[in-house]
Amino acid sequence: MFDTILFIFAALAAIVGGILTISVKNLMHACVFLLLTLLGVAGLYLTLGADFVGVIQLVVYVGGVVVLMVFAVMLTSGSNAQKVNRFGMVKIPTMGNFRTYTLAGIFAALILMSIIKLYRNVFSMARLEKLPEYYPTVSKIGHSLVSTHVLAFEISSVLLLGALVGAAIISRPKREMR
Amino acid sequence: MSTSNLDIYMPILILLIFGVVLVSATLLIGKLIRPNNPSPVKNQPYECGEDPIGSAWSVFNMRFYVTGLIFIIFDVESALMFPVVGVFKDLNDIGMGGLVFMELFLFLLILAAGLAYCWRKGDLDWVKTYHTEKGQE
Amino acid sequence: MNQTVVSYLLQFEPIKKLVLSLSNLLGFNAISIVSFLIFLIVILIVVGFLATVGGLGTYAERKISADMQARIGPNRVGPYGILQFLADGAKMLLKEDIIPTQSDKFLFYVAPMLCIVGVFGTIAVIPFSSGFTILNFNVGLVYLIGISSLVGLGVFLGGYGSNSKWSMLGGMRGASQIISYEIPVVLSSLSIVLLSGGLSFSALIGAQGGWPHEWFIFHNPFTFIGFFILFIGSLAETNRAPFDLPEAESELVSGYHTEFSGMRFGFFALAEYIEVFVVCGLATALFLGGYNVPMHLGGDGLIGQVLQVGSFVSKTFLLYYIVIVTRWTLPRLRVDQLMTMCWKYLIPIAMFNLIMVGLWMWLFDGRSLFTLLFKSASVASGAGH
Amino acid sequence: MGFYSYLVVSTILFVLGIVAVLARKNIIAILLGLELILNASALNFVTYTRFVNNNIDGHIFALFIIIVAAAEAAVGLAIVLRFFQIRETIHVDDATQLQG
Repeated sequence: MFDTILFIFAALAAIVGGILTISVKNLMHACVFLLLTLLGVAGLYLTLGADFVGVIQLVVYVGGVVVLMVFAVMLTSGSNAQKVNRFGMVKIPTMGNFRTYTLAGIFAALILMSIIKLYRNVFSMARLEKLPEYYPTVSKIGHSLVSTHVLAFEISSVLLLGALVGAAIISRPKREMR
Repeated sequence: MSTSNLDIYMPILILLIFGVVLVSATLLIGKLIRPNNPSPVKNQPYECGEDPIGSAWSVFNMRFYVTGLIFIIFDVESALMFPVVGVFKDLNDIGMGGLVFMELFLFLLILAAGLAYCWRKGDLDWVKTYHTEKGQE
Repeated sequence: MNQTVVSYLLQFEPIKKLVLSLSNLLGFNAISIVSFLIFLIVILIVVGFLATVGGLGTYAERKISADMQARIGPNRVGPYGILQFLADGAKMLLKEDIIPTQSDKFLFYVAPMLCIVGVFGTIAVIPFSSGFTILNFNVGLVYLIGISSLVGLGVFLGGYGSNSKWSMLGGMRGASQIISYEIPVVLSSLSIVLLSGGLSFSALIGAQGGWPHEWFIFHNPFTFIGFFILFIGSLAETNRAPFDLPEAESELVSGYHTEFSGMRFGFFALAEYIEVFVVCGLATALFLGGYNVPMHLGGDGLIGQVLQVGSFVSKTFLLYYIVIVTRWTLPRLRVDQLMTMCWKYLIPIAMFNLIMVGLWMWLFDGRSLFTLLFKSASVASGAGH
Repeated sequence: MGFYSYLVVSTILFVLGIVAVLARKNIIAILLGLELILNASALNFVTYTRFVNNNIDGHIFALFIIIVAAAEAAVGLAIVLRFFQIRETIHVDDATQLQG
């Protein structure tokens, strides 16, 4: 019974957070609701028996990505928040208006239809007869990260190095700019 | 007789909801018993008695972002290292310690290179010094 | 795998009988309901205990600082002023709740809540004893690190939501400080994970022993350094002096909670004092043997559990005392010194430590320095005979 | 809970992310939508691992998706901030330099 309760809480957090993320006008509030979504998705991972992925979701997203997003929102807000962009289209710039949401809604409906079409294959896929027991995943993940997936493990460090160097170069203030 | 599997997450959910409820309930109860006499001066942000000029939501210094940037890379790195480090002891017991140590060492070395790069280029300095061609400043 | 306080309590006959009779009464397996009730009761007890610890923490802080500065400190409410924190709590509840007009009302509500939720989330995995840990999660360490990062976000949003320059500066500093110092904490706890081979607190503590020479702090020279890195990082993560830049009284008025009054401020303070307990508990569990009792005194029974709780809590309180004394001993750092210390000293040292602990593990098969010394000594004395 | 309920949740998240990417004009809001999309895909991987083939690969895929998402957020936000420093705006319609 508790699995259902946990699922409902997590799914509600994810979906409500997602809807609010894409609909509120204030970007900082959108980040807070994104946090709610991420916590909900972490809860869904837990109900799926992926305990390690769930807590990594907490560490990386809640502790890292959301903080970074919030920093970026703060660093770009301020002076020209009310300015109209140079096409002079919208009153509150940057957060979308009725027209963009309508267009996006139509497009999303199209994508949804194609996804449902794709899911027809998924639904006919052979599934496990009996759901496996929950088991601790972290040692299995560790073993496969040093044996089967060792290349991905090492290359991800190169990816992170590239991201670090690239982002540091991009965000470094230019000398003449002060 | 033991608890079924997902029941172990009960305390986490209870505690999170408890935190939310505690804050909301206390603020709600407090609303009933505390005084409420707002005045325009009282509701100003505190700036040592001066009238505040402008909003505080202005553009901040970029270096906070650089800190966050380096942080997130290392955070992800540690997140990836947790399972590998967790099985190090098991693999060491069956004689694979050297291999795993080498993998870990390589992984850390590549990231240490990133840290060294940022250090060398001055991204870790809080007070940035800009070297001009003439060597001034 | 995941032991909980419920699975510990279910060893006892009366509770088993209760579950069985309740199942017969209701017609279905009542284990979930019983475990929910047990969890609720235990959580209420633990939260009450930690709230008292937090409250007494404010009292201890004022009393110890008074002692160090040859003052008397709080002495009116109750014997030796020990009930001062209750008076403070009542006062905070009765204070007017001032929300500045320019501020962001939503964030003003969310920020204290994030701090409280982040700290309460960590309570679930604090290892008080082998039986009375609420949840011995098999990735407990990562969970603790992850959920406690909500506090940093709460600090930042509190500073941002106030729309006051002081708060903004404090929140900015707080967030960047908390996230920066998370790295050395994680790296030095990784070296302990390396030695113990598990991410749950029972594995981390079970790899240590009751006597000091079996603790991980004295396992080898690198873990000895690692303890201090973790402790410094924990101080910085909880915004304690000498790292209390986010709320630096003498420069930023009161930092990120300048605009918060009454109970909202109270939540920030409560979260901070409970978090100090949590990080001291983390340091105890990782390096100081956790709940281990020397010679396994008391066995696995209820007495043993009480002794284990005593062992854990007394070590944690010792660290808590050190944290408070540190606050009143050291001057505050500057921001650039803070960042230099984190990125140029602690993180390289912690990475070096991690590699060296891995090397130690590989070369000596995870035997501690004392084991090696005893062995060589016994070999030498054996050769002497 | 069943297989379908997870798929429904992840589909909703994915569509919400698509809507955010298309409807919002703020680059950071678009990045928030991207995070939703990445989360939905990672959730699908873990769901398949649990219900279709019980091996650990789905978890590893989710792990790497999270990692790549973090790296993407770091670099993306750095670009946004640089763009903001140059053009003083984060409106996506103002990013027209590459038009030639």
